[in-house]
Formats: sequence, structure tokens, C-alpha cells
Amino acid sequence: MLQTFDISPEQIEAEQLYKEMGLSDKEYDMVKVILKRQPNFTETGIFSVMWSEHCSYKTSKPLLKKFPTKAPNVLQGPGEGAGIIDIGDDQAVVFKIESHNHPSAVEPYQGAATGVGGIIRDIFSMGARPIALMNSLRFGNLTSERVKYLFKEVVHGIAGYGNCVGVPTVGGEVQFDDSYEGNPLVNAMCVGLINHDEIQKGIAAGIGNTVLYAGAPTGRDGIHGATFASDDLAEDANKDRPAVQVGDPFMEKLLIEASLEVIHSDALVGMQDMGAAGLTSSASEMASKAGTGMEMNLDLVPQRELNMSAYELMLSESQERMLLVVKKGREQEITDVFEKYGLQAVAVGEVIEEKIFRLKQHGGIVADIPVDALAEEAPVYQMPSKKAEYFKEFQQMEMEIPVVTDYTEMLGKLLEQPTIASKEWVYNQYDSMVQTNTVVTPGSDAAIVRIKGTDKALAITTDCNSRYIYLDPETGGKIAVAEASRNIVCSGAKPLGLTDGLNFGNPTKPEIFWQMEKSVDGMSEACRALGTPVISGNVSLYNESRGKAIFPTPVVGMVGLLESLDHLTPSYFQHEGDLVFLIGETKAEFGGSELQNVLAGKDSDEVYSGKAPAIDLKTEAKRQTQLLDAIHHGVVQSAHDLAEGGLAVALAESIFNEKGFGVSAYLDGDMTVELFSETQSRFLVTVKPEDEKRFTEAVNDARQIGVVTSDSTYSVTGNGKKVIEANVHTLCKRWKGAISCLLKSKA
Amino acid sequence: MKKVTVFITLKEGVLDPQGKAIQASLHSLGFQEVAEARVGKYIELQVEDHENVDERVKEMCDKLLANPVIEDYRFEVEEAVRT
Amino acid sequence: MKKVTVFITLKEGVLDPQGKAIQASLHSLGFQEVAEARVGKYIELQVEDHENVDERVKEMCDKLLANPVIEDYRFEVEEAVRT
Amino acid sequence: MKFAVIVFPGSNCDRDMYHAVKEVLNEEADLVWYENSNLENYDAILLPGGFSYGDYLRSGAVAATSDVMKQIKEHVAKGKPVLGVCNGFQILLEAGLLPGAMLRNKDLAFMCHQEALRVVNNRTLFTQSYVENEVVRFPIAHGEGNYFCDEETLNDLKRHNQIVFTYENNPNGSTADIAGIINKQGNVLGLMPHPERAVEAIIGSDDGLNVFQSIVRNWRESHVANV
Ligand SMILES: Nc1ncnc2c1ncn2[C@@H]1O[C@H](COP(=O)(O)OP(=O)(O)O)[C@@H](O)[C@H]1O
Ligand SMILES: [Mg+2]
Repeated sequence: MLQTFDISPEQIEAEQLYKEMGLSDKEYDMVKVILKRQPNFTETGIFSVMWSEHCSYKTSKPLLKKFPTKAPNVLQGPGEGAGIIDIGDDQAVVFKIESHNHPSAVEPYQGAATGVGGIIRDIFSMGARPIALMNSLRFGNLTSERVKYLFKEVVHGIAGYGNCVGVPTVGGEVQFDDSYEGNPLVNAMCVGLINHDEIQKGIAAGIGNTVLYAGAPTGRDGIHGATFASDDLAEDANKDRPAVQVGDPFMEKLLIEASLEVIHSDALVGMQDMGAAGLTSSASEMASKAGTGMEMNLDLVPQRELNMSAYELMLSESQERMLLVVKKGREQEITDVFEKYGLQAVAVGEVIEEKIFRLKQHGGIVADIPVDALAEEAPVYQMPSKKAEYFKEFQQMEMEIPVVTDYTEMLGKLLEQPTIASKEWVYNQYDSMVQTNTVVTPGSDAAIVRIKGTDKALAITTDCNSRYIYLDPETGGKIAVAEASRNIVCSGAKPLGLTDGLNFGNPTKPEIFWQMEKSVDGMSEACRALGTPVISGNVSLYNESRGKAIFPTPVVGMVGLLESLDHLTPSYFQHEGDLVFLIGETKAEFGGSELQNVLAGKDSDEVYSGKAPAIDLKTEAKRQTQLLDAIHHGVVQSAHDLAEGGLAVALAESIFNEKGFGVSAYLDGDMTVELFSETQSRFLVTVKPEDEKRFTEAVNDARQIGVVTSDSTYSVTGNGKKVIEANVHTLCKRWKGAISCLLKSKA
Repeated sequence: MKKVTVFITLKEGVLDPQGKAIQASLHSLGFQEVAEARVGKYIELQVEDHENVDERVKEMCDKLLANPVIEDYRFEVEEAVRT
Repeated sequence: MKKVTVFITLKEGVLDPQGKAIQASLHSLGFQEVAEARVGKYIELQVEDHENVDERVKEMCDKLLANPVIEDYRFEVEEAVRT
Repeated sequence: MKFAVIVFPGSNCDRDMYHAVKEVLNEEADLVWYENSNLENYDAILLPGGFSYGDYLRSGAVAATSDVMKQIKEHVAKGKPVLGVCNGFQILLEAGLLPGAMLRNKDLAFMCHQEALRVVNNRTLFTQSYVENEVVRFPIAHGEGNYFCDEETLNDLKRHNQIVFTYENNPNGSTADIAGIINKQGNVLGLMPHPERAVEAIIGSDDGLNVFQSIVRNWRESHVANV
């Protein structure tokens, strides 16, 4: 790490030290023009973090503009800590997703824990009480000891933090693919509930008002974390890395309570958490948004370590810190609240009229920068884009129907694939019930959290099948949004909007940028077709190890509203004798499928190839609307979407619970296609026999494929012959035990 | 048989929330004299006699017992007095 | 200033699942020679000079640091070498 | 009757406890911050779950040394009821109001799910609304719920019928499958599973409501008798 002392501005330029901090030659020149002089060491550091991808979105901004972000019920779109959507009764839901991939690759427990802490702060800094957490995880295959270690520790870290702060982790997803081997993905989403009149913004308004620093003192943690997050993971990820940020969930819990108490005081003007690039980004963004400037005296900043330089103080990513702007003269009211919780809140500066970000230390000025240069005016690049060669090749491929001889055995194998297998090993470690609102716990299509005092509930899901997106980013992007929406609809809720976590490789590579561009195009189109605006999100780039990028993984976190708990619909079968309907026709689509994965064998280089499943957004929207209508009319007993592993897996998931049912299905056509194809826009629905007519009138593309039985047998008759007959308990055991079995086995 | 005691502590500069909480609590119990508290792990191993015990224990620490990203360790080896 | 190190271990007879897990992992990593592993806590205190430091530390242990139902403790006091 | 739900720094089931007695049972209840509190006017004290003081050092250890414990001990001495759930149970153990201690779960992992419990003693003020040996379902959510006590203490617990709830399928390694115990005087109950998370069918179970109902019933009975 660079030493900050005794390095002169001249030396920074002469030795091009700015490059080490992440600024390009051109950017450095821009800084000189802005300042009309050479930046000193602290200023160079401030520019480099603020102009990093993580803070400035310099390569992704042009893409993010494509997302539809408006709707009548959107109270706050992208731009603040989190987005907000109205849900009636003067209440609103606040949510956002955030990645912590790079820190988790280095120190999985703390990386994941601090990821959870960070996203929670985004929610309560808006004034909302955090009511649910979700996470979306990607790892390499569970064959190497390192991957097992990463997986276990990430889950422990999420549990360790989330359980302690008392926000239930109600769901999520985990997928495993070789592309994530050296660069796991850890995306965490938080959902909060707020009253309209409590909405806070991160603004530093009112000249002369006081800037308060609250929470944990600053140490030398994660310095340059923001630029680190915008970097390829080097071969030896442990070397030359910033001091790891360690989370203190206890401190966070106190911060939540104190922050939610101070929002009731009209002495509070603005509040923002210190996230990536710590004090630098929170302070400069708050001023920039308000059209003001800010002056801070760094000697007043609470410090955990001795002799911290201005550079270190400004770039530290110590956790559990908040920045507040408070009306002049009324600081005491606010600091008293923090004190009650044993937290320090101290005045460190004031809002000034001059739109300057000015820092003082030891009696001198250590930084003097026009505020807007750091935030709004950060450089934006239009990166070159090039259609990937592999994509052209895959588009030419003819789809062959894979050969499956033993359908029962294939079903068992699919159920053991870690991406399909039960994630109980994961979610059993999360407190999913604290706050006593969790109506549907992890293990269903969407998690359901009721809203006390009303008959309403929220449905929450995260989804992203990155295999499809790799094969065809545009189609895959559409599917990611559609799948999330399907999961919401199946639970009986109406989709409200989404947050996106864009995880990609190095955007300076034209083929990677093309993946980004196309997936955003696909997602945007699906958002429009399904009426789900994007209200917040996060971008994580440079997810590569040894020069190889992860599968493009734009995670979708979606929230829906159940207007009445009467609409609540389970994802698994409810009664013996109910009719099983399949909505949607099935085509031979195996590109990116779990079947392709199983058949590829271990040593094959390219597991996935061919075309991604097609999706027609009009059909998708129509089916979702019709299904939701049918649910609202009370004619649906259970609904589940078809995803990885196709119909065969969906049928199994519908009977893997304590109810002890079986299923008897009869299909015609090619059994491999019928059972394992991953054709989109399909749903598995059960209906009481007496409701059959009402159901088929409401839903066009449904046909009955079987009945729910009571005999714990999974049976499929294909073209008049038995093709699958298996004991449900035996299948369920394989599905349930697969992940812990892989974790125990030796490499 | 050897008795090996391994001491694992957080690296300098790494936040120790547990230590902080213990310090605060000792203060509120009236032990104002405690200027700092840091918490680590203490592992006692009974190890069968083996050539280069030291090397083996170092390996155990590197591979499993300590997390090199945030922790330091040291250990002592002595003759075991077993009951 | 004194440096006090407190060692807290589980009492004989109290099951130590963490120790068991560590032993099993060490075995599976090939360290067959490990006959037993027990995990305890190690707390380092910087204590301002005070009469009867020993007594005070004992009190800290009894009141807070150790739980007599399941834990034993011992401690060492030395002159602090502060940087 | 009036309940106090004590809120320590780091408590996180305080609102859930409050919701159970106040909004589900419609009894009077206050959330009482652990500092500067006056507990004199409360009929029952509830110590909620969570991670008081981050569960640093040992679960419940720091909270057990706080000043409010003195008042809680006085309250106990007067024979008034105290219920500690999860972290609340851990605090009661650390404070010496109940015998034994908590160790980490035998599998070392935090676990959260519904568990079947047996009400082995329904002749307590906390369980009188249950049928003896009734099997009920409460959620558990803990990493250190492995109850430990020595032989002698266990025999003592058994002799005085102090074991109130046991696990049907011991999830954490607890001695004698113990999920909840009561003090000899019969007015302090510590329970690892969460009755306050089982008070409405919509959230998975309402089997826990009887714990709170028992407390209220007992209070009403003795109160009416006294008048
Ligand atoms: N990381 C996780 N955290 C919490 N719950 C999870 C996680 N991963 C999976 N789950 C739960 O397991 C269930 C199945 O996951 P998944 O196979 O991804 O479902 P789907 O295909 O419907 O998205 C989901 O309901 C989800 O809530
Ligand atoms: Mg689903």
C-alpha cells in the first residue's frame, strides 16, 4: 500500500502514482484541469475512489439509463440509498440489492457479513425499518476444498450478521458453476417498510447546518475498497489487499434503533450511510445532491487507530458508520439519542454555501475540491461493444434432443444437482422468523412477509439463471425478470418492481461489455412488458479470476404485493385428488439446461452450448395476468413455476413436504422433452375438481397432466407406458441431503 | 505425547468488536483500569510424539486453525502431563 | 501499565463440540497425531497500574470473563510493552 | 395485568414479545429500556430473545451483570413471574436465577426451524393452560442452545419437577433433551424455543399462546382471590 506521508503532488505526477490508485492518465489530466493545479495525495485518492466504477458507474451509467424506472407508485427511483414503492395506507416498501463479491473472495465470512450490514444501512438510512433480507449467491462447483470453504463461510457470515441484527433472512438463491470458482458472487438484498412521512434523503441542505458523524470510529479498514471492487482478482488474492473490514452487527443493531429514532426529530436534515469509499462518498454525495458544499475538520473524526492520515480517514471503509446533517444549534437532541444507545455522534463539519468539498486536518487544508467534480461530473465512458464469437457459434447450432434412457434415474440425478437440491443446509442457519412476520419461510417460490396491522403482505424473490444469459444475454436478461415475476405471481402477489444486481466481468473487454449491454436490453424490455420498474440496483464489474470472466449474472430482486392474505398461494400441492395443470406448451429447449449440465460430464470444457430457451414477453405477460386473476378468484390451490430441470423437477418439488402426497402424471410426446426441457413461461398449478371449469375459462393455455395422489409415489405415464415410478421419500432424501453430502465428501 | 497450546489473535488494526464490548462491560462493572481488551482463541492439542512437531503444528495453524487474512498465531509445545 | 492474559477453558467433563470438530478436521487433513483438541478463550487486557492487580483480575474473571458452571480460568500478569 | 418487556442493547425479539402480549392477547405491556427503568408496577417481566451485547464473550453474560438485574431479582423475590426466552433464558442462567449454562449447539451451527416440544410439567404458572405431555410446535432460533448442567443439578431439577419443556428430537445436544426449566419457587421460567413466535396460525403455529395465557390466567386467579 502506498504511504501517504511526504509524497508531493509533483511526485504523484512524475511517478504516475495516480495510476496505482486507479486513475488513468486522461483522468489525472482532467483532475488537474478541475483543480487548476496538481492534486495532493489525499485529493488524488479522493478522485480515484469517487471516479471508480463502484461509485461513479462510469462504464455502466449509459446502460442503466435504459431501465424503465417510473410508475405512478414509484416514490423514489434509483439514485438514493434505496428505491421506494407505495403500497397504500400511507406505507411504502423500500428495497435494494448490493454485491460484496471481491471482499468475500478474500475473507468470505467478513466479506459476506459486511455485505449484509451495508445493504441494511442503505435501507434504514432512508428512514425505513428493515423487515427482510435475501441473498443471491454463486460459487464454483462443490468439488474443491476452497470452494466448499468459501460457500460455508459466506453462509456463516450472512447468518452471523443477519441473525444478530434481528432482520429475518427469508430467502434467496444459490447456484454453482465453474465460472465462479475463483470469484464467488455474494449479493444481498434488504427490504424495509416505511411510512410516507418518514422518508429521509441523503442531503446536506441548509448553509451553516452541522455535519454529524455517528457510529463506529474509523480504522484503517478496507482502504481503497471501492477501487479494489473495480479490479480483477489477482492470482494471489490475499496479497497486497487492504485490511479486511470486520463487521460488528451489535453496533449495527444499535445504529438501526438510534437512526430510526432520530428521524422523528425535525432537527434532522439528511442522513446517509458510509458505504463504499466511506466518508468521501457519503459527504460529497450529500453536498452534491443538495447543491451545497461541505467543510470538515478531520481532527474531529472519531479514530480507532493512531496517526491516521487524511487519506486514510477519507478512504477507510470501516463499517457501521453514518453521516447526518442536523439543524444548527440542535445537535444535542440528536447526539442524546445516539448516546442512549451507547453510540458516539460528533460534529465534524458544516454545510457551506460554496460548492466545495474542503477538508482540514492539523490546522491546514488537506483537500479543496469542487463538489460536483466528484459526483455528478465524474467521467462517463461509452465502452466499445462486440458481439461475442461464442454467441454466433451457439446461434448456429441445431438443437438435438439429448438421449436419456432411464428417466427415473435422471430425475434422481437432477434432484441431487446442488443448483436444484434443497437449500435447507443454507437457510436453516438463517433466522428467517424474527419480527414474526414471515408467513412463507425459505423453500418456496417467493418468501412472504406480512405487514402487521393490515391484511397485506409482501412477496420477495431473487432470480437469475446466468447460464441462459451466457448463451444469449438478451434473451437471458428477459428470462431473469420474467422468472422473478413468475415467482411473485405464483405466490398470489402482484409484482411491484425490482432491484438489479449487475455482476459481470471486465467491461473494457468488448465482448463483456456486449454481454452487459444485451442483458440490460433484455431486462429493460421485460420490465416494460411486465410492468415492473427498476427502482434501485448495484453494479459489480471485473468479476474475473485469472483473466476469465464469470457468467454474466444480473440478479433480479423483485417485490410484489399481496393485497389480501386470502390470495396467498403455496407452491406445493395441497389436497389429494386435486387436478394438476400445466400452463404453457413445451418445446425441445436444452441450451443452458440442468440436463445439459448433467450430461456434459466432468471434464468437458464447454458445459453449456446452443440457444437459450426462447421467451415471448407477450405470452409471458398474458399468462401471468391470467394466473394471478385465477388465484384472486380463489380457484387455484397451488402454483409453482417451471425452472431448472423442467417439469420433472417441478413436480417433485411440489410433493417434497410433510404433507406426504404423491403425483400421478400422464404425458404424450417425447419424454425427454416433456420432462426435462426448460421452455419458459410455464406453470404447474393444482385445482380442485369442482373448480376445473372456472380455472380453464380463466387461463387459456392450461391442460391437465395429472392428479395429486395420497400414496407417496411419483409416477409418470408417457405415451401410455410407465416412464417414472419412484418413492417420494427416497427421491426427497436425495434432494435434501445432496448439499451437506457434497460438503462432507473429500475432494 | 506433547501438549501444544496455540494462541490466535486478531491482527493489529483489525476491528475486535468482542474486545470492545468486554472492555465497556468491565468499565461499567467498575474496572476503570482496563485500557484495552482483545479477544483471541486458545487451542490446546494433545499431539502424539512425532518428528518435527513444530513444523506440523505450524502447518495445522496455516491450514486450519488460524485465518491468515485477519489472524496471527503463536504456539508453545511442551511435554504432556496427562491425568 | 500491565499486560494481563486470561486463559479460559471448558471444565473437564464439559463437552467441547468445537474442539471435537477441530480434531476431526485436523484428522481429515492428515494430522492423525492429534489425539485431542480443546478450544478456549484468550483475552488480553491492558490494565493501568493499580494496587493488587491480581485480585482485581480475579474479580473480573469471577464477575464476567468466565462462567464457573462450565469454565476454568487462569491468568498471567506482566509488565506491558506498549508500542 | 401489566407486562414489562426488557430491552437490552442488542435484544431483537423485544417487539415480537410485545406484539404477542399486547396485540395478540390484548394485555397491557411496555417495552422497557434496560437503563433507568422502574419495574415496581409490573406484574410480569419478559426477557426477550436476541443478541444482547452482541452475545460477545458468552450469550447473555454482559446483560446479566447490568443494573436492571437487581430489580429483576427483587421482582422474583416477591414471587412475581419472569419469563426468559432464548437470549432471555441465557441471561437468567448467567445471572444465576436458573441453574446450568448454555453451550454451542452440538453441530456448531445456528439453526432456525419449528421444533416439537413436550410439555412435561403443566403445573406451573407458565404452562397451566397446556395438557400434561402435550406436544406443541415452537420455532427455535439459536446457536447456543445446548443446555448443560452437571449430574447433581440434573437430579435436583428432576426431583423438583423443574424440567418444564423437552425436545422431542433434541436438535442441539441439550442435557436430558431440556428445552425449558423453572426455578424451585416456580416463578422464573427459561425457555430456548420461542413461544412468542408461535402466537398466530398465519406465522406457522399458535401453540405458544398458552404460555402467555397461562401467566395471565394465573395472575387473574390470584388477583381475584386477593381482592
Ligand atoms: N441463499 C439462500 N438464502 C436463503 N434461502 C435460499 C437461498 N437459496 C435458496 N433458498 C431458498 O430455497 C428455495 C429454492 O431455491 P431455488 O431453487 O433457487 O428456487 P427458485 O428456482 O424458485 O428460485 C427458495 O425458496 C429460496 O428461498
Ligand atoms: Mg421458482
